Amino acid sequence: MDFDLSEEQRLLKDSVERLVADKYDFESRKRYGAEPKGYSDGLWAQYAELGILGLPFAEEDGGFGGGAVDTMIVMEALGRALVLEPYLATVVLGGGALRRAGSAAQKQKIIPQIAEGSLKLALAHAEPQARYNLANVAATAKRDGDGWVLNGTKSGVLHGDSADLLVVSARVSGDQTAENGVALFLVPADAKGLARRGYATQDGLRAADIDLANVRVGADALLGGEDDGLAVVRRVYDDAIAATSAEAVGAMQRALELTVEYIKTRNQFGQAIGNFQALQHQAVDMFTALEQARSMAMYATMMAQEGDANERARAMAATRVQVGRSGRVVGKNGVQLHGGVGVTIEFAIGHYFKRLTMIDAMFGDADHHLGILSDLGGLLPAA
Amino acid sequence: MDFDLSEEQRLLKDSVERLVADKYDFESRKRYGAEPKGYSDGLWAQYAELGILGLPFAEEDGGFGGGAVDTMIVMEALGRALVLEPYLATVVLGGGALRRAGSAAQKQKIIPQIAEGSLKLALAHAEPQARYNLANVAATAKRDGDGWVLNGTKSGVLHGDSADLLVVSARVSGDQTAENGVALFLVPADAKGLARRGYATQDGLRAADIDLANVRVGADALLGGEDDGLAVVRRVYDDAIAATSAEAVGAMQRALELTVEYIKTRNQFGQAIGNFQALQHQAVDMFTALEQARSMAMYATMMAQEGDANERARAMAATRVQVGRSGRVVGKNGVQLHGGVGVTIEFAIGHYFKRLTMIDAMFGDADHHLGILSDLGGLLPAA
Amino acid sequence: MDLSFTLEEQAFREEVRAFFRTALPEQLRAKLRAGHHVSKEEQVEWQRTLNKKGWAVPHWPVEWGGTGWDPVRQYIFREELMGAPAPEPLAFNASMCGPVIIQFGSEEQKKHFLPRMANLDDWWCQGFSEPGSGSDLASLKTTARRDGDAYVVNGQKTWTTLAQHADWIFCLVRTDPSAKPQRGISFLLIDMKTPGITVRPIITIEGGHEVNEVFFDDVRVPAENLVGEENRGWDYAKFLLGNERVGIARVGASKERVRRIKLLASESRHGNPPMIENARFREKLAAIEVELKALEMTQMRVVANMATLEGKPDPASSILKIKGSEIQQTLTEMMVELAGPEALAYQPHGADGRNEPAAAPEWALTSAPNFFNYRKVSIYGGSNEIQKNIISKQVLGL
Amino acid sequence: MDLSFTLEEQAFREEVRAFFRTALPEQLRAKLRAGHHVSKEEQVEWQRTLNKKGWAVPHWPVEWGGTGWDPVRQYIFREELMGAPAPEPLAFNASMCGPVIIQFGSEEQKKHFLPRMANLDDWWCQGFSEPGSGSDLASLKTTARRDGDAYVVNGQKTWTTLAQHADWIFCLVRTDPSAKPQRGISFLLIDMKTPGITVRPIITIEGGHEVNEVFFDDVRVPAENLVGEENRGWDYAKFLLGNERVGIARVGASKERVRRIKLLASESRHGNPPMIENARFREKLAAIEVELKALEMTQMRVVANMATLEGKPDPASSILKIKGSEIQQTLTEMMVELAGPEALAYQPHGADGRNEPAAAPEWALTSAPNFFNYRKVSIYGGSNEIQKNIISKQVLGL
Repeated sequence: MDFDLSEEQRLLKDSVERLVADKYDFESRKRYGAEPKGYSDGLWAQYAELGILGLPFAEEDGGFGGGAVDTMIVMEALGRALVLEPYLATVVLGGGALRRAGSAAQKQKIIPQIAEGSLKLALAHAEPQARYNLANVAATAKRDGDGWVLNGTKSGVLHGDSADLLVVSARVSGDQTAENGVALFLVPADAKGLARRGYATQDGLRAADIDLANVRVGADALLGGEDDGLAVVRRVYDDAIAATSAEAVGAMQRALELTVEYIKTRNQFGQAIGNFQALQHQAVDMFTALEQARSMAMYATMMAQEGDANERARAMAATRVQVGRSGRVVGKNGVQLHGGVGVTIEFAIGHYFKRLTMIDAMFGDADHHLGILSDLGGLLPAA
Repeated sequence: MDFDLSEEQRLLKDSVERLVADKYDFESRKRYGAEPKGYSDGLWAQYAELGILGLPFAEEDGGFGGGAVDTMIVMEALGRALVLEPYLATVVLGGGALRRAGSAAQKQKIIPQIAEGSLKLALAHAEPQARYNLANVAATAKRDGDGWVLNGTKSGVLHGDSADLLVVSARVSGDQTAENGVALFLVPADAKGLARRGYATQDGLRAADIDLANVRVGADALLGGEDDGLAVVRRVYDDAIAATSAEAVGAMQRALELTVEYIKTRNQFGQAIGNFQALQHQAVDMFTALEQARSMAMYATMMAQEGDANERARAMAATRVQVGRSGRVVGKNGVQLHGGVGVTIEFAIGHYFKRLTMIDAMFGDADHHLGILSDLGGLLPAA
Repeated sequence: MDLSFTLEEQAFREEVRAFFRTALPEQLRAKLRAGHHVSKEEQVEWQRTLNKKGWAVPHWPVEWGGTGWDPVRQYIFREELMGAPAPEPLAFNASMCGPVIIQFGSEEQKKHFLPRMANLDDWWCQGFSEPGSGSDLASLKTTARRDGDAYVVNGQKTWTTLAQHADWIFCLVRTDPSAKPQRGISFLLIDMKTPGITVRPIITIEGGHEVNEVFFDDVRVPAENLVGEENRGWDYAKFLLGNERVGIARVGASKERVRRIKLLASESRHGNPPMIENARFREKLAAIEVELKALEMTQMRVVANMATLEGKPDPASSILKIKGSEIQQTLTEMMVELAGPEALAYQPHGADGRNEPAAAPEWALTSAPNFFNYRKVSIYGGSNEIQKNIISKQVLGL
Repeated sequence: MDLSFTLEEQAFREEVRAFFRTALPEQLRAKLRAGHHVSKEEQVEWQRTLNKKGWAVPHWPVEWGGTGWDPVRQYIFREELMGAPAPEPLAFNASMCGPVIIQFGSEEQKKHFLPRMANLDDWWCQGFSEPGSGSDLASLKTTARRDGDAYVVNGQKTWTTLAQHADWIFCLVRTDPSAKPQRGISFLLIDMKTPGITVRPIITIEGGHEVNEVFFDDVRVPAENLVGEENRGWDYAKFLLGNERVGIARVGASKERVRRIKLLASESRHGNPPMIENARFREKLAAIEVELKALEMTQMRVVANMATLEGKPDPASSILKIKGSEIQQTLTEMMVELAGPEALAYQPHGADGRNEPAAAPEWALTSAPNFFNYRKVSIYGGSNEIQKNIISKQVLGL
């Protein structure tokens, strides 16, 4: 056991943190959000330059061979600044599916483009009826000669509106909620029959609902096997849980800092409100929540590499519970300690609160995962 | 709607409060607890004198015709002093069964003795296997000529060790958890074949486990019908929920007073610890919990008179949830604010904490009742 | 003591309910149920409907349009109004400025303003808070200097709810800068059309425009618009804030939300099991119902106690604010949980170029904005921390 | 960064576990699992078993009987010890007085006391708290007046855990009444058999005798029993309290409790469905498991950080105290819930004349006493409020 970062990891951490510190203050973020895509393509190019877009991919595929800890480092730094760019969508979600299921040819074609920043991905898996049940896939893929025809509706596809290439899950066989029979396909965003409705999300990022009406793709669009797409999606979602947990930790850390700064300077009744013990203890509760979440983000990072799906599922559910709950404590207390200005759009704290809330809603909220964990028997054996 | 007490009620309240204020300080309580029965027979005689032992019984049966509000008033006052005497066991539980199910002859024979303080009752219903399921009755009653033969085990019978007369539930027919087929019997405590093991309870009161081995009683021992004893027990338990909620409110009120007094006088870091805002807010949380519980104790008192069993069940479950949770807040914060001395037997606060905890454990804890309430669909209709 | 409603009270409830059933436009009810705000026009129209019925300002003296109802009937009326759900009468008119004018205003002020308030001919807003004064209201800095038959007002107010609709604003202004903070304050009525007033919107985190900043730059206010005596404004403000307490529990509104959540949670969506079948969700809701029932009883106790206290606010009423806001906030949070991933899309004004319509239903799309927005309820009207300080000092004597 | 245990660390864990499997008497394990305290004799015997193995005081320098394990191995050892569950080495010897003597004691003190401490030949107790000084330790009043080659001690200590068993007490005493509170304090070792010492039991709410008052009436203590320098005792006490922090999370003990609750909750009692089938109970337990796992990771981070901090306590370790005590308390509360009505009977020393045996099982009968008793864990060792003050000041800079 060793909590120290390697030399490379420390360098990575420093450089990403420096980039967002230089380029991603609150006012800049507003400007990026107002750009046509809802984020900054200029920053995206700088991420490429920094090497973080190709980070988790194998070197032989054109990536940089980073591991889960590297992703954790990047996501935490991006979380601090509430970064708007589609890092999660492209590198962790879409890229993750490619990395875990793609053929050598597929990877070697696409990954260099991701790494250089010229291609963005999204993972189009969730459907309106599925809620948080990953197995609920109604979209269909039917063989059509050499290729496939896809039909169905995907919803809440993160950064699906500006992605160039979509990883789409569709059912090849089996009932709507069967564990087997789901396949993944690489579908160009401009494919005929594919319609996207893009919208802002509550946290100022973007998503899209996507309709597939007889979308034809070739045989080489199939990503992985015809039957095991869902296993890939589960694995990628687990990666995403680890990644967004780190992002949430970065956001919580910054939210705490902003709050402490604020109550140190805001005066009421002739003194800084940070002198009031009841407010101090609320800030301490934020700190405790943050550190407990940080611990679980590390745990998830470690467990994302666990091969046993059941063990991994317990760990990820546990992480979501802690990170979700901590996020609420940090978000709510942060706003409350800011008082009136905390509920205005002009202060950063509210944006942290919103992002933390949406991270919780994204892959199943804390209580949902508490149910999963308890149904899996919790973390410890009875004895 | 009218929250005012009648003139009689105000007099009752004043006189009971005065009695416990005069006779039931913390040191006296210790002495009473050391008496052979674990409470004071001298005080019991004074309760009789005050008229509270016959309070809820009809005047024609030898009682004083009081209502649920009167019982609430008495229980709250007794709760303030953590009274040890078997008022709940005799008047509310045993007496309640008699009042609700007894024949005129039974009532007119027994109630005057209760009222004058010469006869104590207990309700022997719960059994070791039942947990909080009132319908789980394994004790049996078999016809034997004109009379009955009782067999079985009763557990946690409140003040069962010093009661003169026991109201015993036993199954005449049906499966062990059937709603019908349970009857109630009046069984003298010295009946042949009846063995009691008395013990102190965690809160310094008393209870007993009772074995019935071929206990013979006459036909006149049957209290109510052969089939509907459980309905009577349910009704009596509802009365007991209202009564113990009032008792809990009295206890919480006193616990809050003790705590506020303590933190006003205890000095640390050169000032009264009651000056620290974090501690003030904990005391405020106690106050809020108390007032919310008081509201629900009133609600339960009102709803104890509700004829619709389903409506009554919702109300009682809701009351238990609030009173149980409030009791925990008041008990825990009270001890915490006392610091070290709060966990010693020499300070009253710990005894309040223990009694509040045991009231919660007695008829189903707060979470158990939350489950009941939610299964009944909550309090409000969907719309 | 009899805690049940009398037959007369029950009949009264039926009468109120029947009136709302016919008089309240269905689309207005639906809008409120979906979690939307009502427009100014809808608010005005509804208020006039109430006024025609004679129910515009039930708690005012009969002389000025009140109904003469006892506290229990007023309580029932409010309950039914929030439960309908119908728009609540504009608090600035009915519960804040109106009572102050009734109690402390001149005869001319009463005759001129009160009927217009009741009919919502004038829309009022409140000029108390300032950027530097949050919970510490008495530190306000906006000045009113006497100049002939007028006051000249300079300064800035903030958190001014719906100032964008307002015809008038009632303000606390400093008329004696040399006096102790609470002593030099006066209560002034200002026409929003007066030159020198600028209103600037404050956008709240969910993107809504409810509150504003109001700037005063040499605004001349006729001296006859002073309420009561000069430099006594702090007393009037305390009277006003005391009146605010009972309504703040918003029990009726929370009951409506509980019923609504139950309905939505009972529906099977897309063939999935209804959320209400999830024991955790069901018990969480039941737990709030318990708190809410307790709060309702607590509120009734405070109402019943009002007669005894003769107008002084019951310090225990701080509980109403604390618990009421906690319950409201938890209910908005449960709506987000109910919406699940469908809470994600931000759809501020329906679709525009950058925001195409998302597939989620209306109630799900408003769930997160309401959750965000409702953080305000534990902050405004004296934050919950301030309420705890009040209880600590005034009730517990700490 | 590699958060998994190395193969060597895993092998070490197996070695420890195997030793406990054979060396720990089964009835001792059973006693701890049932929630009982161990007797003095059992504690001593177990400590000597550990000492024979060379594991009595793992964290001490090798020279004085330590093992030379790195923090991770020490952590694993503690985890396994608590998880067994086995009696923990007496903290007053191993974690408190021992390290102080090692760091600040004279060579004579080290040679005489340390081996006896490790073998539990001397049972130590702690004389810090006084009736007037709870969280405000520096306000202590017990005096030690120099008189020839001895100190004469007068005063009273309280909350003295297991003083009834103790051979020695380490005390903070005031040697310079004129200095600032923290400056005039010395650290003194006192033989409990010295004339003038009286021990009076304090009975805790559940009826147990764990703590005591200790009175000093002209107690003569040889001057050689002073640790370090006169009037520097406060520094040594701070060093001691800093050492205490990591252990206080008690993660291993809580893990053992979770497993135990799961086992008990998985059993069908009297033919009823096991409690674990109740979703609410199961999820409540899962929620604690999450907190506990997070705390375990937090603790490991603090442990890993210890090297960097070079002996200074990590202020973040206050989290360990806060969360650790909350979790322990919640687990005792869940045991009460599990016991249900069977938590009712008070059976202090089995049956006597007034307390005949109740039918409930042992674990149920100890559930409420443990719940009551464990209120102490958020009070002692610096109450949770004090811990929050520490974080607020030292970490957040408020």
